[in-house]
Amino acid sequence: MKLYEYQGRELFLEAGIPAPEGTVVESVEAFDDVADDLTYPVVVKAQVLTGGRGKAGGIKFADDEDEAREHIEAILGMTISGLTVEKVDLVEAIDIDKELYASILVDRSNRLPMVMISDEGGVEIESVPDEDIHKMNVNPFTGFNAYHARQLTQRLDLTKDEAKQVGNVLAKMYKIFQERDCDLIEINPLAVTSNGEVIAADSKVTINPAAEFRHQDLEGGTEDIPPLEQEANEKGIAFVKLEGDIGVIANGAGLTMATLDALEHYGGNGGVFLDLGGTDDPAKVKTCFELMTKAEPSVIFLNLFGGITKADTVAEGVVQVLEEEGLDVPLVTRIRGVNEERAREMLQDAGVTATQDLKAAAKKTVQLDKNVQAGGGA
Amino acid sequence: MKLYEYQGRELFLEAGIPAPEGTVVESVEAFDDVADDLTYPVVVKAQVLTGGRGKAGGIKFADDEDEAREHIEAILGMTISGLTVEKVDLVEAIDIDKELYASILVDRSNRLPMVMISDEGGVEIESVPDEDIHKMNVNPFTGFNAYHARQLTQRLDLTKDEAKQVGNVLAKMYKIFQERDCDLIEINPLAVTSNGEVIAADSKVTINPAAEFRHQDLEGGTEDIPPLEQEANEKGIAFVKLEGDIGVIANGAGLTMATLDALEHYGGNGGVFLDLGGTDDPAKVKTCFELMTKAEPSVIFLNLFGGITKADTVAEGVVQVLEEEGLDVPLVTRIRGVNEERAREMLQDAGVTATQDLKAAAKKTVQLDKNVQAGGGA
Amino acid sequence: MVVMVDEDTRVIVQGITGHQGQFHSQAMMDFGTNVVGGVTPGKGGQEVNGLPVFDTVQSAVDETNANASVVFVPARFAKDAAFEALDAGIELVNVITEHIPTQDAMAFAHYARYKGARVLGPNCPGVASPPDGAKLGILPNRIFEPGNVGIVSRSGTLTYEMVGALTEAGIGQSTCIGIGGDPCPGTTFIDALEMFENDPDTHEIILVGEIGGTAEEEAAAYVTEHVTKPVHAYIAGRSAPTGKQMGHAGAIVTRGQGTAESKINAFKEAGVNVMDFPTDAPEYVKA
Amino acid sequence: MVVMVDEDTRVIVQGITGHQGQFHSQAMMDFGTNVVGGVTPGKGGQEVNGLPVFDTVQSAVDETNANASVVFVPARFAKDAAFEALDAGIELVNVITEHIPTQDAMAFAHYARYKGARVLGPNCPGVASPPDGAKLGILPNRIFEPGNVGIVSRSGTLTYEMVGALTEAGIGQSTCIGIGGDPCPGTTFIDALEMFENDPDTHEIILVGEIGGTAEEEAAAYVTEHVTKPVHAYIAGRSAPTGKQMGHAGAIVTRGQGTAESKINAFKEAGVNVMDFPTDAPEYVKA
Repeated sequence: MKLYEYQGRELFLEAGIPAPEGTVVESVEAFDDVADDLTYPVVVKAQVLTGGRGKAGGIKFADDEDEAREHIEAILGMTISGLTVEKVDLVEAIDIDKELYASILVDRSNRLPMVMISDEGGVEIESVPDEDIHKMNVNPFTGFNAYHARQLTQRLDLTKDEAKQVGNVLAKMYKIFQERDCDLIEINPLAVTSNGEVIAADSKVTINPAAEFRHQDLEGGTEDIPPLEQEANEKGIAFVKLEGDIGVIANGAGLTMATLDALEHYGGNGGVFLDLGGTDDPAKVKTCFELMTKAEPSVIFLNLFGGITKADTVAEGVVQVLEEEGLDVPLVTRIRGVNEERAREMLQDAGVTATQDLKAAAKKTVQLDKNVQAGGGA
Repeated sequence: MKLYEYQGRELFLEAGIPAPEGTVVESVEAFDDVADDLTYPVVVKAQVLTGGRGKAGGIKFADDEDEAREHIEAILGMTISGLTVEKVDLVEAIDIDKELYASILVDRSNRLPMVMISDEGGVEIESVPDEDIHKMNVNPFTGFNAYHARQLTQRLDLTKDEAKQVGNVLAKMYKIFQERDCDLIEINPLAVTSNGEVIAADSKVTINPAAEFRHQDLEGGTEDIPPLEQEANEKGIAFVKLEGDIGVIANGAGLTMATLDALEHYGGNGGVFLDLGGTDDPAKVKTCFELMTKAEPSVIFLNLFGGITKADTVAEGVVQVLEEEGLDVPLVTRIRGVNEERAREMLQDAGVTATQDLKAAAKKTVQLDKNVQAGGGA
Repeated sequence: MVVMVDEDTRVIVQGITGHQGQFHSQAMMDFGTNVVGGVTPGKGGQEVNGLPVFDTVQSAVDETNANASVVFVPARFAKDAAFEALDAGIELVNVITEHIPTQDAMAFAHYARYKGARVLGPNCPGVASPPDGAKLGILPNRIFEPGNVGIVSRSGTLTYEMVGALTEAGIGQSTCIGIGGDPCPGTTFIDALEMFENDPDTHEIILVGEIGGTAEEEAAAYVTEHVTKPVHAYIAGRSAPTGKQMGHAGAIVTRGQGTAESKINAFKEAGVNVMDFPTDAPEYVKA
Repeated sequence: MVVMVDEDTRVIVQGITGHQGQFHSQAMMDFGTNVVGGVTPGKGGQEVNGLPVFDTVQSAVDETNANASVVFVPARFAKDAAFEALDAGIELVNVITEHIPTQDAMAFAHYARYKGARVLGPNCPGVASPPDGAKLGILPNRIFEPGNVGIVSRSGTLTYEMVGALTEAGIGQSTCIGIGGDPCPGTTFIDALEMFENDPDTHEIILVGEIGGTAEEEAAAYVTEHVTKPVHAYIAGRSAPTGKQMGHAGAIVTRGQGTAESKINAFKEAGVNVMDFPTDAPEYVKA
């Protein structure tokens, strides 16, 4: 779950990280109600869960109320990276002298939180040379200590007082990171104002999805997830919409990826990643096919390896789908594992291609897709 | 630093550990001001930093205001284990069904906090057989978790709900233990009321002396420390008043103890443990002799091993003491280590017995003490 | 050297009274595993599949001398279960549960290191040693065959697929380790490579990776420096787009990091054979 | 086997610009120790006794390849200093500082265990290995003589006294370890006994204990089970009353536990010779 900038800002202020005061409005009318209370100039900032707001015109400086209103009118409803702006944050303008970058993320290599800091803030961190980014792991057994701050700030071009303030911000970021189960907490820019104050001028906070149950007070923003993915996720099914046309259903994330890779190998393009998972219930198979059908694939490729899940149980679900609702698109199946012969028989009896050979099935699927693309149908 | 029972109770209530409401008064007049607001019956509890209050008559039950006043009059000013009662705590009486014991202390063997719990509360824990006390370490890296509570409570004769409440109390005790740098936190009895509520009916909390700088909001009770020890402690000198008559000054706690042991070996009794510590400053030696003189020893035994501290520097301090103020009691010195010959010469020149032989010096000291005890003087 | 499990592994199942715990405790015993009991708080004294159930891991260890544990408890209780097992002296804690908060997973992985113990998982199928008839977790019994190929994998079904293909081709396995698809696994590729390299019964190694993170690149570097046995690899997710989490919590290409291309190149540079299809494994292994 | 320090020990001093740091960094070098630098935040770039001063332990390790550290920083900063050293990969952290909060001492002792490193102290004089000309801490240089007696002690001056007596009697020492007088030392008697038992250069062992805790009783049990070399012990505090802290934070008899009598009896049962006077050591050691 990603938090909007203003939500992150609120977490920062709660934790004692200096950040500008701000007001969130969702309409020009709402702005008019508060316009008198604001101190101008203000910055009008589109609240969307994506980067590149600045370039897209989603961040504007306003000297007075009228100018602010103009910008709010322009920004609300704007589309940035496919997302519609529904809220703007009006924050006090700060006089920035230096822009730093600070973040904490999960370092998968060391399986520890990692703090990153750089002099080169205000730009995408990917564009900053590695030697200008200073990194340090923080062990949860020690927490963030004074030496972390010393070591991280020692190579930055800061006054002693600024370094102290930055250390303080990092310590509080770490506290939020831990207490809020963050996957990422990023401040870019971490601004040093012309009078030497260190202020979080932006916020990017991602809560670990598996830990959301511990943070139900945070109403996270919905990310850029297509409705179909969201529907699948709510049903506990891993579903990803891709660029191509072929719908893949397999059991296990690794096998599903491998199946998409096999299609690509033969020149096909996956359109849906759908992990059936482990199941003993034909009804779940039905649900998966319903979701898949909504994605309007050109062909469906079911690749199954029966381990704990029995292949014939899945086949039973597929047969039910075919009998009860039918399928508008061709279905290719490749079945291995527990009760595979019986499963293949059931499918063949229902008129479905059923093989045990992954490559043959992949080739056939790609061929069928090409036929559809060529307008020939299945 | 030990906390008074009522201070511990306040920490408990802050942390969410159920405890009776209470009011502390230091005089009958103060009681009269609040007497109407109290709910009777109440328990009148002497606030002293020692055990055995009950037996000494420091805990009394009062059915009404008049009875409470009588008890307060009796208890205030009472002496318990040498301590004068200056405050009483008036707490709501609770209907106790079972008395448990719960504590967390520093387990030196494993260098970890250890939680102890027992069915056999309400008595001195030392009198409870070991098999009735259930113990478990808590690692600071994991903190106190549900399994600690399960494992500790599983052998207690409690209902499921009571066990859950006890687990909750233990978790909060651990939180206090950690956050407040406790050496000990003890609830005895941890009462189960007749309607199944678990309540901390007493409190014993000791803050680690070295960590007091982190807890300056806690005005700990002064323990039963003789004024002279307190004076020494404030000067950073380890000083312990003992039962006997011989004053021992040595450098290092181990050596000071060993010196007292040597005296005991020859039939003498130490009266003062004074650790000179490491010093380069004759003035510190003077301070030590001043403190020692106030303790009115029969003989003073200075046992010195010059390691980093130079023996002649200490001797210089001793000579100054003798020249400037003199000593009313005999002084025996035993000097080894850096510049020992020079130190012994300086002392001998000042008329002081100075040897390098620990046993001879100890024997001589004991002999001198016996002379004094026999009324013969030095 | 024993790779994680053998006939001296005495296993308890945490969450044994649940559906998964019941089913898989039996399946593990069917494989030959020495399952000695189970733990479900509040259900001590019951029996499951003839095994005693205890209220706490400590009681289970005291009574059965267990040294390994398989955790099936729900995600929000998994950290408690793993810490409990480690504090009770369990040496190998296999966490099957998925959707465990990343910080919980990091905490018990590091606590295991402190304890001198090992966590396998979370979100993993477990480990099976067919020659020893010992298995922890949920890997399907019938696909295995005793032999000399060591397999380590981030993916469950994909591994079963590969093991199935090997067995069908008459190629047996020494040990098969599923490290799990989460970003912070308790046991890593490198841990497994080290064990396989030191295990005289493992002659060749198959590594199954996928997109996300840099564990495969680190494994490739480790192979270059420390592994003398032949290593074959398969990487899933070559066709996966950036920024999309492909099922597993760990399978996501972010900020240009974690691409299949990078992993495949790293393995090729390390002299590791990289397969195009998971079913090709029998063609790569000499056996 | 090396007991803690030898000529390969490369030492940094944390708090080197303070009075103690300056004095003892020189004294350690005079003993022969390979002191390679020091750390004082904010004073990086300075020099003390010809040694480079760094702002952080990591910088010091990067530049000097230090593997041991002596901590002289004030008590309230000692936990930070110890964690910093351990995180920078220092393998032996000798904390001299006294009056460190017990929970801080516990935390860094256990963090060292997690890191596979060792803490010696807090509130301790350090360790000296006369045959190797290597010393950490504040033990006085001149009392030592190379030889084959290993000494481990909870008390500083008492140890100097004993070492001085041995040296005077012509009996040299292999290694002398001051574990410190706090209740939760990073290195224990048992750790030291294990090292001495495994050290071919240590022929006999002297243990100096005192009242408080049960470390001596545990050491006695360890001697019975694991130590084949002759062990001699001295226990301070036989005449100390219950409930009084005798100088050291750890030297207190509480609730009937930690008496000298209990410790002396435990040692006698373990076949350990118990001395009456610390100056008697030369009479007990064969040399």
